[in-house]
This record gives sequence, C-alpha cells and structure tokens, in this order.
Amino acid sequence: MATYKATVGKETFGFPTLAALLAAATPERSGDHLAGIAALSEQQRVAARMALADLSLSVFLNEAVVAYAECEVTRLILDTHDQTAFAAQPARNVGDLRNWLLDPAVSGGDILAASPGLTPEMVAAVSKLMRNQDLIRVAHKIEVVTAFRSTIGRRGTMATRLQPNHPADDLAGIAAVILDGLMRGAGDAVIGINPASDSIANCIRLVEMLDDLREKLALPTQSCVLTHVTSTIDMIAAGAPVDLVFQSIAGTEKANEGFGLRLADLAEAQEAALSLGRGTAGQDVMYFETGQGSALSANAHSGVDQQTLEARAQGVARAFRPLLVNTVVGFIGPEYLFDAKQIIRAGLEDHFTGKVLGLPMGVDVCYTNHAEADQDDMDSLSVLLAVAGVNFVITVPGSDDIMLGYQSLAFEDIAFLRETTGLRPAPEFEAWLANQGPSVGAQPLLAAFERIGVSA
Amino acid sequence: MATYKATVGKETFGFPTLAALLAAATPERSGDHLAGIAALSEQQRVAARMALADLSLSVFLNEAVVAYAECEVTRLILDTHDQTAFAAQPARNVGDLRNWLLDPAVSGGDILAASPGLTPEMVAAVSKLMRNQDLIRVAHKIEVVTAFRSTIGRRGTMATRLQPNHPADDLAGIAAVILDGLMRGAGDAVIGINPASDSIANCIRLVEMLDDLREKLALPTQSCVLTHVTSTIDMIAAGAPVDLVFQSIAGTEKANEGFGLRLADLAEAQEAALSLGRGTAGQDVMYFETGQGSALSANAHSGVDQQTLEARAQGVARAFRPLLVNTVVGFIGPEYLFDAKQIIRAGLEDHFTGKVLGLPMGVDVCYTNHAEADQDDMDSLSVLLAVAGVNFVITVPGSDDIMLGYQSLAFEDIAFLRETTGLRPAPEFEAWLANQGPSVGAQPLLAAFERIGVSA
Amino acid sequence: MKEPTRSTRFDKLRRLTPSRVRFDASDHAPGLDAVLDFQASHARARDAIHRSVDWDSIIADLAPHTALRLESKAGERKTYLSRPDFGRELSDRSLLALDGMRVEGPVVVLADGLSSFAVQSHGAALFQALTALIPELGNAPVFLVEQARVAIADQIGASVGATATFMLIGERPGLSVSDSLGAYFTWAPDPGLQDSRRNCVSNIHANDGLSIRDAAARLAWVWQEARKLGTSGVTLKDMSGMQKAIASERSGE
Amino acid sequence: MKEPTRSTRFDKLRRLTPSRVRFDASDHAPGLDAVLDFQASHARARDAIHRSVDWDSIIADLAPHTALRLESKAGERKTYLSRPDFGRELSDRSLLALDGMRVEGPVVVLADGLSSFAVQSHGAALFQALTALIPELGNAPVFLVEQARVAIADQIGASVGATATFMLIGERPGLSVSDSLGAYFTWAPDPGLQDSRRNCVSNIHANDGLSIRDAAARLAWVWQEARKLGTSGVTLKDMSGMQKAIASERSGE
Ligand code: B12
Ligand code: B12
Repeated sequence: MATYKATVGKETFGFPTLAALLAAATPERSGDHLAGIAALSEQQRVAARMALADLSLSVFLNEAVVAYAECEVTRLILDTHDQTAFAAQPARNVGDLRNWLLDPAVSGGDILAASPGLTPEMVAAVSKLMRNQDLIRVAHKIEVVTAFRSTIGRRGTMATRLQPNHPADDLAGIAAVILDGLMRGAGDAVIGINPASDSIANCIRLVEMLDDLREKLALPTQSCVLTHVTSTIDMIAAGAPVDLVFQSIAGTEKANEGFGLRLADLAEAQEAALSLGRGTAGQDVMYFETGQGSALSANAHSGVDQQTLEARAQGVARAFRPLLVNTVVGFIGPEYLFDAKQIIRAGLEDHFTGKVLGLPMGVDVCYTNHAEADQDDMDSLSVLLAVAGVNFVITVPGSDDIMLGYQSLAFEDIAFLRETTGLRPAPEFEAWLANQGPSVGAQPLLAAFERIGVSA
Repeated sequence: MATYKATVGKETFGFPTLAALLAAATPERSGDHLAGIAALSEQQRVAARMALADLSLSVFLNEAVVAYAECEVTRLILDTHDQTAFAAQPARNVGDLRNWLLDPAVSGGDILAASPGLTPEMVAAVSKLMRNQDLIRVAHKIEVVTAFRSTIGRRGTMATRLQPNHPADDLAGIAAVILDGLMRGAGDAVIGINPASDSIANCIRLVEMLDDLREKLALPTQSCVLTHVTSTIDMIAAGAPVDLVFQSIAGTEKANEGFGLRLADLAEAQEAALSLGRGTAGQDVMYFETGQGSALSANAHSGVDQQTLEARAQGVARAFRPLLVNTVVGFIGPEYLFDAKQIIRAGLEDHFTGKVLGLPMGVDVCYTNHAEADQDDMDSLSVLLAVAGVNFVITVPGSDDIMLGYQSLAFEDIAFLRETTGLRPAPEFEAWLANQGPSVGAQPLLAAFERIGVSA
Repeated sequence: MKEPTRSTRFDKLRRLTPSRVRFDASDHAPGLDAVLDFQASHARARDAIHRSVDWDSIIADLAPHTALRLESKAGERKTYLSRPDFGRELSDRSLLALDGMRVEGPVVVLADGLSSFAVQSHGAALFQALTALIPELGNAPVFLVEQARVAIADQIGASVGATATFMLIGERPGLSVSDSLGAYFTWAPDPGLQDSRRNCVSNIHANDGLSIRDAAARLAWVWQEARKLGTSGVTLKDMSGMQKAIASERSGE
Repeated sequence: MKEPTRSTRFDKLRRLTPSRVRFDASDHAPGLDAVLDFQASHARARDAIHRSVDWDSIIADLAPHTALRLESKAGERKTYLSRPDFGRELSDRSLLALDGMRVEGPVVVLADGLSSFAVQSHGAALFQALTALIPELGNAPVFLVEQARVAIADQIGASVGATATFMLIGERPGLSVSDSLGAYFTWAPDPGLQDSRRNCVSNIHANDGLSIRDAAARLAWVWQEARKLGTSGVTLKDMSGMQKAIASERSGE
C-alpha cells in the first residue's frame, strides 16, 4: 500500500502519500515531530529523499497535499499554474529540478521564467534535496526587484524594515525609535509598526503620524501599520494615508480562517491601496508575513509538513504582486523550530523557496527566549542571508522587541553586514542618507522631529 | 578570597584566579565542562565577562595562566612580548581592547602593528567579550599575506589545502586524488598528505612523489608530508625535497611533550628548511596545526580553558613565521566541541585570535560522526569564514577523509564559495589554472600524470 | 582608552520609550555595556523558563486557602517546550487526584507556564486580590499545576464541574521583563475549547505592566459579564470594548 | 533532463583510491546521487554510534565461554559522548559484581565504544579466534561492557588480578566504514595507565580492513612478546617494528 518507496542499505521504506513522503524527506524539525509526521530515523529520511528525487514533477499537479475541494489555497495554486512555463523548463523530476537550479549555466532570469510553472510544493520538495550551500547558491542568483517609494532587491543591496513597536502605541515613543533607526540607516524597506491595540481609530492615528513624519523628512520609503487586512480596507475607506496593505498568511484555507482571512479580502485590499496611487518608484502595495508552524499552531496543517505549508503560504503571496514578503522565522517558539540549527535552516529554506517562486523575500532573523538560540546564531544567519542575497531584514532597537517579546536584528547589525559584505541600502534611501550630511543624527533630522513635537 | 568579581542582578560572583575568570567567561564548551572549569550558569558567565571587561591588560603580564617556571610556552610568550607595541596601542583594559578592535577607524594595519604587544591570553580574553559578528568583523579587516611558491592571504582571495590522504599511502591512489583536486582548483595553499605510516623512508617516498608531480605540472604551490618535525629534520638531512615543515602544536609545554615536541625542535627545523631556499614567491616555510581540546585530551591543560590554550598554541606559531596555520576545529570529538554551535563558534574564535596575533589563518572546517553536526553546518561555517577573510581551508574528495575518519570540506565546495562570495585563488595558482585551458581536466594535466605513471 | 561615554544629549528622547534605543549615528558596534546587559537579560529570561517554581512558598502565601498540586503529561522541561499538547493534559496521577472532587462555582488555576518567576512573584497576590472581589473562589482549593499550558485549565475545570476557570500562568519571558503573568478566563470549561472562547488579561507585572489591583478588577469585571452572557471569549470582548480600555489605561490617556 | 551521467573515462583512476573522487572539471555542485549516498553513509555512521548492542546474541556467539555484563559510570549515550572520564570507570554496581573475583592469566573485554556495529559484527568472532591461539583466555569469563572507553579495561583487569587485558572496542565510525573494531592490549593493567603502555591493532573490519585471522595473529604475537618483556606499549612496539609490518601488509607490499 506504499505509493512511494526507496531502499537505503538493506531496508526498504514506504510512504503512503505525497504529503507523507514530503514530511519524511524534510530536515529535522520539532514541529513535524509535534505533528507526528517527521521521519523516524535518518535512514528513513534519506530513503524519502531518494524517492522524492525520482518523483515526476507532474505528480504534484495530480496529487494535491491538501484537497482541492476543501482548500482555496490549493485551488489558487492549481488554477493559476502556468502549463506553458512548466513545459518549457527542462526538469522532469524533482532531482532534475535540483540539478537544473544549481547548474552554473542557468541564470536567475531562467529560474524566474520557469517559476510560474512551478508549484510551491515542487519548490518545497526540491529544497528538501538541498544542502544549506545549495539554498544559498540558487537564491544568490535570483534578483527580484520591487518598488513603491524605494526600489528594493537590486543585486548588491539589502534593505531593512524599521520596526518601532511600543507596548502602548505611544506616538512620541514610536517617533523616538524611528529617529534612532534612521540615524543608523534603517527603514528603506518600510517603517512598519505592529500595533498593540488593533482598533481602527488607533491604526489611523498611527499611520497618520508615520505619513506626517515621512513627508516632513522627505523619506523615500513607505509606512505600514500591520493590522488585519479588513481593517486596512476600512482605514483606506476612512481616507487614511495608507501606503501598504499588510497581512499574515498561512498555507491552508483553514489556517487562514484562523487569521480571519479569505483570499478575496486580499484582492479587495490590493485594489483599494492601488486606487490611492501613492507610490513614486513603483506600485507594489502588498506586504505579507509568514512563518513555519502557523498552520500547525492553529491545528490546520492537514498532515502536511510545516516547510511545505510555508511554501504554500508563499504561493498565496505571489498571486498579489507584493512589495515585501518576510518569514518571521523563529517567532513562535521551540515547538516548531527547536534550536538555532533549525531556525537557520528554516530561514535559508524560506528565503530560497520564496525567491524561486519570484517573491521579494525578506527574513525576520529572530528567536524567542525559550528556543535554544542566541545572538551568535542570529549573527550567523544574518551573514548567510546577506550572502544569499536577501532583499531585506527586520530591525528593532538593540535587538529587543519590547512589545512582542522576542529578539530580532538590531539597527546596528546593518552596519556590520554592510561592512563585511559590501551590501548597500536601497538607492533612493542611500541618496537620502547622503543628503543628511556626515552624521544622520545631525540637525535636519532632529529639526524635522521637533516639528512633530519630538524634541531632544 | 575571590580576586576577580562582578555582580549580575542581585548576585555577586567571584573568581579566584585569572584562569578561572577566563574559563567562566568563555562561551559554553563541552571540553570546559569536562575539565570542570566551565561557568555553572549563564548569569555567572555574564558576571565573568563583566569582570573581564574591566580587567587591566597589564594583569596578563603579571599573572601567567600556566606558571612561567614550569612551561616554556609561557616563557616564550612573556619573553618575546613587545613592551613598546603594548604601550603604543590605546587600550588599557580588555573592554577597551574590544572597542578599539571594532572601531571602524582602526584598520587591519593598526591591529597588526599592535599585535606584538598583545599576548595570546589578552587576545583570547577579548574574544570572550565578542559576538560572532564581532569575530567576523575584526578578522575581516586584517590581511596577513605569506608566500612560498604561491602568495596566500591577499584580500579577495581564499586558498585551499588539497589533502590526498590514503589509508595505505599508495602513491597512485594519492596521485589520483591530487588530479581530482587540481581539476577543481584545489591546492593553492599546499598539497599536504597525512601519512598513514610515519617511517622516514615512507615520508621521503611521499614527498619525492609530490615534488616530482609539482615539477612536471609546473604547479605554483608547495607540498608537505605532515609528519613529526624531528622526522622532517631527518628527511632534509637525507636530501629529500622538503618544501614545508609541519607540526601539530599545543598551548602548554606538557601537551607539546605529549606530541614529543620541544620548541627548540621548531627553530632547528625552520633553519634546516630555510637552508634549502626552495621558495620562489617567498620564504615562509612553517606549517602548523592546532585545535581546541588537544591539551585537555593529554591531561595537560593546567585548569585553563581550551580556547585560551588554543590562542597560546597560536602564540607558539607566531614565533616561527609560518606560511600556514590552521585549526582542525571539529576533529577530536564532541567531548571538546559538542555540536555545530560550538564548532562554528570555535572556528570563528580560532580564526579571529590567529589573525589578531598576525597569523596566516586557515581552518579545517570539519566534524566527526559522533558530534552533533552535519554538512549544513559546515556550509554555514565555510560561508562565515569566507566573509571573515579566512586565508585557506582544507579540502578532501567528497568531504570524506577515509584515512582519518572525519569529514572536511570537499573540492567542490570551493566553487560554491567562490561563486557566492567572489573570492579568488592565490594569484600564481589562478594564472596556472587559466593556462590549463577551459577545462582543467583536459590534456596537459592528464599528460603530466601519465608521465608519472598514473594514466586515465 | 575609555568607552565613549553615552551622550546625554538624547536623554529626553530615551525616556520616551522602554526600547533599547541608542541615538548614535556612528557605524560603531554597540557599546560593551549594552552587549553585556543584553546577555544578562537573556540569562535571566532563560532562567525564568528553566527554573522550577518553589510551590511550598506559594502555598504558604495562599493561606488560609488550601491548594492542590497537579502536573501535566509533559514531565520535564525539555518535553514541555517541544510538546505543548502534553502540557494541555493532566498526568494520569493528577487525573486520579481529581477523581470524585466536585466544586461549586469558579476555580483558580496557578501554573508555571513559560515563566516560573511570574507565578512565583505575582501568582498568590493576584489570587488573594481576586478572592477579595469574587468570594466564591474561596469555596474550592487553588489548583497548582506544573509544566502547564493555558488549555489544561479546561480539563481541570470540567473534571471538577466548575462553572468557570481563571488560569494565571507565566507568559513567555521577554528580554526586558521576565516575570509577566497572563490571566485567561474561560466560562464553562471543556477540553478541546478554542482560544476564541477565552478572555485574556496580559502583561501583569510590576515593571510598567498591569498592576495586580487593576488585573483583578478587570478579571472580576469579565466574570460579571460572563455570568450575564453565559459565555466568554470573543463575543464578550466585542461587547465590552475592554481591549481599548486597557490600551488607553496603559498609555495613560 | 537527466543528471549528466558520470563519465567512464576516469574509471581506471577511480579504482586507485577508496576516496570519493569525482574527476569532473566543472563548477557544478556534486551530483544528487553522491549527496544522497553521503547522507546515507552519515546516517549509518551515526546509527552505529547511537544504536545499542544486542548483548544476548553476542553471549550466544561466545558459547561455550561464559560472559559477565558490566557497565561504565556513563549511564546513557549522551553522557558517554561528553564525559569520556565516566566511560573509563565501572559503575558501583559493576564494581560490586567483580568483588572477590580472581582470574589467572589474561582476560578479554568486549566493549561498545563508539560503534555498536563493530562489536556486534566482529567481537565474538575475534574472541573465538583469539582463544584458539591463546587457550589461557578460556579460564575467565569474557567481560562485556556497555558505554566503555579503552581505559576501563585497566580497572577490570586490575580488580580481578589479570596479568593482561585484550580490549576489543568499537572505533569511531568513519563515513565509509562504520563497523571497525580496535584492539588494545595492556600488560599488567592498572587504573591510571597512559596509552603509551598499550599496543593497538586497529581497523579490524571486512571492508578492506584487517581480517579477524590477521588481527588475532598479531595480538597473539604481541601477547608472546609482552610475556617475554614483562611490559607492553611503546617499548614493545619499538622493538617489534610491528607498525611497519601492518602498514606493508595492508598496502599489499
Ligand atoms: C505566543 C503568542 C501567540 C501565539 C500563540 C501560539 C503559541 N504557539 O504559543 C500566536 C502567534 C499564534 C498568537 C496569536 C494571537 N495572539 Co497572541 N500572544 C502570544 C504571546 C507573545 C505569548 C503568550 C504566552 O506566553 N502564553 C503563555 C503560554 C504558557 O501559554 P500557551 O498555552 O503555551 O499558549 C496559548 C496562549 O498563548 C494563547 N494565546 C495567545 N495569544 C492569545 C490571545 C488571546 C486573545 C487569547 C484568548 C489567547 C491567546 O494561545 C496559546 C495556545 O492555546 C502573548 C504576549 C504575552 N505577553 O503573553 C501574545 C498575546 C497574548 N496575543 C495577543 C493577541 C491579540 C493575539 C491574536 C488575537 C493576534 C491577531 N490579531 O491575530 C492572535 C489570536 C490567538 C488565538 N488563538 O485566539 C495579545 C492579547 C491581548 C489581550 N489582552 O487580549 C497578546 C497579549 C499580545 C499583544 N500585546 O498584542 N499569539
Ligand atoms: C581519536 C584518535 C586519537 C585521539 C585520541 C583522543 C581522543 N579524545 O579520542 C588523538 C587525536 C589524541 C590521537 C592521538 C594519537 N593517535 Co590516534 N587515533 C584516533 C582514532 C581516529 C579513533 C580512535 C577510537 O575510535 N577509539 C575508540 C574509543 C572508544 O576509544 P577511547 O577510549 O575513546 O579513546 C582512546 C583511544 O582512541 C586511544 N588511542 C588513540 N590513538 C591511539 C594510538 C595508540 C598507539 C594507542 C595505544 C592508543 C590510542 O586513546 C584514547 C584515550 O585513551 C584512531 C583511528 C581508528 N580507526 O581507531 C587513531 C589511531 C588509533 N591513532 C593512531 C596513532 C598512531 C596515534 C598517535 C600515536 C599519532 C601521533 N603520531 O601523534 C597519537 C598517540 C595517542 C596516544 N595517546 O598515545 C593510529 C594507531 C596505529 C596503531 N596500530 O598503533 C590510529 C589507528 C590512526 C592511524 N591509522 O594512523 N588519536
């Protein structure tokens, strides 16, 4: 009754479904153990990879890991699959695809051309056959450029989200953090606040303040209040100066339900934001966050491993031309990603699958205090991602997000990454920084803050 | 009775000796637990770091971690300490030194100028106050260039040792591996064999074959048979074509005794090798290997933590103008470096301390099967070291050293590192590779191998 | 050479936020004091997770009320962290201990959760403040649960037939606050309930957080509303606008 | 698209070495087959370290000789790997088991070491081959030790008053061979001896390694020499030139 099988040494291992095969082939992950679908031994894991390598890519078009009838994410993926692009790329099975992606003769452009023919599950599958170096090597080739007021993702650049959260959404407190971040060159991807209180009135108050500040400083960047997509629609209706629409998304309809989300909401919000025409360098208006474990945490994983579900969440993202997509890789906790090894691997995987799917991938390089990880590990992951060509990373003051209770990169980590890898800010932002004179902390910036009532 | 102390939260921690303070301040390491000297809690570790930050650097000149009278390594360190250079550098305590090294205004040249005034213990101490990113950032600034037939360590380059070990020292088998390595661009740092049998006759047989091959191929690199230094002296006396003198070294006299080594042997061997005048690009003739845990494994650690002892071993190396120095970072096993986290950290530490001490640092990026590590972790460490500016790495066929039973980098990992970081081979070797035509596997190389009896 | 002393120029701005702001435009790495302070905070936060609760001292502080000690299926901390499902179920032994026990009205559950410091510092005090406002809580023993997740209160409440549960549990420690207590209220507890059936009063601690007094008041208010509505969770919250009230309370508006 | 088939052009060179050579001048990543084979080898090597020995089947294979099971102070595998010092000492229980036991002549110790596969596959066979050459070994039970390091044989030998020990122990598994047995001979065993007092016959396995027969012969030779010299280790080795003999034997010279 095993549909897929392979032999390692003297033992033959069988896997009843595509989902089971994918789960057994994936690198060890505490969340997959929690779900009871992880490989039970390293030998079994290798066997699953062998079976996966030989698996025809067309199987993914015929066997959905979450039933078509029950899941609008599956329907989105299969209904928008580009048969022509699929036929045009040369790989017939998952192993081929791995070799093709790694081939030095295959460029990032070639991969992006093939991308609409690849489903998220295919891309998740191929990542399971890849070492960290392969994930870095392929992602490194792919350049995904998006733009709103700044241009993000150009080769040789790395942008940052400035995340000025405050436990009580205090405007002056938030502004102080923004000043701190700008002084060290953060914010070219977005200045984005997670609101402590979700009420629409509060969110409008926040976004108005951000917009005011941006205008006064002539900042070539975009702002965002990361509230629910339906709230953003309401904010736009109320005339608020909304640059970007944010939403957390997951890889199954049921998990999105847990977020109070239907895909139709995203289309509606995108249209609303586009109607404002606020972009100058471009009109990419969507911002998505994902993170391995979100579906399982809502008990909505349908027996699919968390990394495949993550790629499916990215499949949702690519339908809406996002400006920014990032995984919040170590946020939830050790029950999904146990330690630094799993967080590092997951960060590289999410970046890889996102890039192959054509997304402007960023990563929130982060961990919680109950995970087995520390600053050394984040240093390592951030360098690996910089080499892999990550579009942007999240930054907070001193690595400590006092609102969400976890640690991300710090503003000062950008200087380190730029110094050692030579990466530069988004071009419009770099020009703005140069205009601030030798020290960004100098008069023009402080004066602008004073005009909004924040004085040093 | 605690000489050094600091308070974290409400608790005050005391440390009776400099060695105890250093051991408590170091990042977690299984070997220090085994030795019974590791910090017992994270709070205690932070306290030790606080005490260390405030510690005057002159303390290191007055309190030896291993007694001066009992240890020739201590005597070497203190007797060759450069007071003028020490006085000229601006740091007064360990915390200052950390800040000074990280200061963007301080160049690699400034650090190398201060280096003779810094003892290995000072440099080990400052590394304990540094995050991974700090270790990378400082090492990245420092360019240590050495030369024999190739020039190693220039900014923007990364060389490799080609390690063609064979369990029975079979000449044809060794030559086959060398061809495999050269076809993929390995070998610019050295072609170096660990002999299975240590007899001098056998070592001469090996070095003659290497030299013959090198001449026939006009290879701009150096060869080495990694036997005991006293054997190499005998080989030179017997007229063997010795390029480099190899020796494993440790951080205490007692541990070196375990290697059958006195420091005088090294001076004698260096002189003998220099007398041959075989270098073309330069005359750096010494090659040293070290590795955290070697002293403890010989029960010769004197209560000093393994990372401080490693820096002391490097202190031995710098007295002999080496061409190459590398740590064999994950070789011995999990009782010294438990898992990938510890191996990665130790690799970055050893590279950092070596560079600050002015050494041409390479790293054997490696692990054993009983350690908690795998290829993904080596991928990560190799990228981190490439960004940090490592002079060279060790490479073997398919990562599998069949003689020594451990895994190092593979020949093909070089292409990955060069592709993603832009690093290039040693200049003389790069020119040689270019001369081989589009494919190094092509005729000239094979013809040369045929002339020594190895035909495809 | 001394570490460059932190400029006082921005002190006014620094007071505006509890964040670890720096106000320094240089490309320098962070100061060593900041790095070591960060490490000390991390050590404290991890300690809060891994240290076990001194239940005896809590029991003493609960007097004159009686307490019953229980444990989840998680056993040890490592399992607890990787298997939240085990933390949501009582061990067989604890289940047996509840066998035959019946309670009138609501019950309080004190649990370690992710911060032993939280329940150690604020658990008994919040219970005392709560009983002062909700005397019915004095009818039953306080349940003290080790290695527990929020949802384990459903099983306890259902098995003794309680009308509602107040779960006071250690929140995952942040870098700056490691003893924050969370309170989760559930009407008509039943194993398998969704979190949408609960109300949460979070961030109870002495470091700019919600005070014991305010938290108790808020929970008592939730209790009154739940009795009227006959349910708890999203419905109740929507009607009360509590969320907003707390936010404005905190920002001092 | 198929993976580029490996050229046969270099097959002659490939046969010259057991190394994982590739002979391919391209900048390509290694072929997927090589990557998966590597992973399978790694899994097998790790299994060899972490799987426990089926001692009962070894005991059956030792018949008619009797065996005594012992254990080190390491307890479980994780401790064993990080605390070699515990692996060099018997547990209190095992020490008690040896209390009062006296043995005439040499003894054999079979231990898991770092590879359970090694002692499982070759332990009993090497013992049988050894007793055929050294009948005195039949006088004592074979000691089977769990979680052991080489030096634990010193404590066993000393405590039963043996004249010498033959320690047959699993070597740390390499990627290509994971069942290699090592034999360490020590004359006049005594706790605290240095490794320089031992002789080592290594790499005993069926995969291009030393055969059981040759290993037994070599050990019997060491035993005869040690009896003459009244010691073992570096002194003995220096005099015998054994090291060279083994090397030339292996390379087939
Ligand atoms: C971790 C966390 C989550 C995780 C929970 C899953 C997990 N694996 O742990 C995720 C990311 C899924 C999450 C989601 C949400 N959370 Co939340 N979460 C937290 C956080 C950071 C820590 C919680 C904790 O330590 N619990 C203790 C441990 C021991 O409990 P546990 O049994 O392991 O985990 C349970 C609880 O955490 C509970 N839970 C988590 N969040 C919420 C929110 C509400 C309203 C309720 C009733 C329960 C609940 O769900 C978990 C599973 O049963 C807190 C901040 C804090 N300081 O507490 C915010 C916090 C509790 N969450 C909050 C909110 C608003 C939400 C969301 C409604 C956000 C949204 N807009 O989508 C959702 C809905 C959750 C739901 N299931 O109904 C607010 C609650 C405000 C309030 N007073 O009501 C808090 C205080 C953060 C904040 N300041 O904004 N959350
Ligand atoms: C690990 C190792 C070491 C480690 C040991 C420390 C440690 N922490 O494990 C280090 C790096 C220190 C080492 C050093 C040496 N080793 Co060594 N080592 C090995 C290796 C790779 C694995 C051993 C193993 O798995 N043991 C099993 C575990 C369970 O035992 P253990 O109790 O944990 O560890 C003890 C033994 O490993 C023993 N040991 C290790 N090497 C040697 C060598 C000799 C001659 C003796 C008597 C004992 C001995 O020392 C350890 C502590 O008591 C083997 C290769 C193999 N296939 O076995 C070579 C091997 C055993 N070593 C060898 C040699 C030659 C040496 C050195 C003499 C090298 C040198 N020229 O300096 C030194 C001297 C060692 C000594 N103490 O006398 C040869 C032995 C050849 C022979 N037949 O005599 C081998 C076979 C490798 C080879 N092919 O060249 N070694």
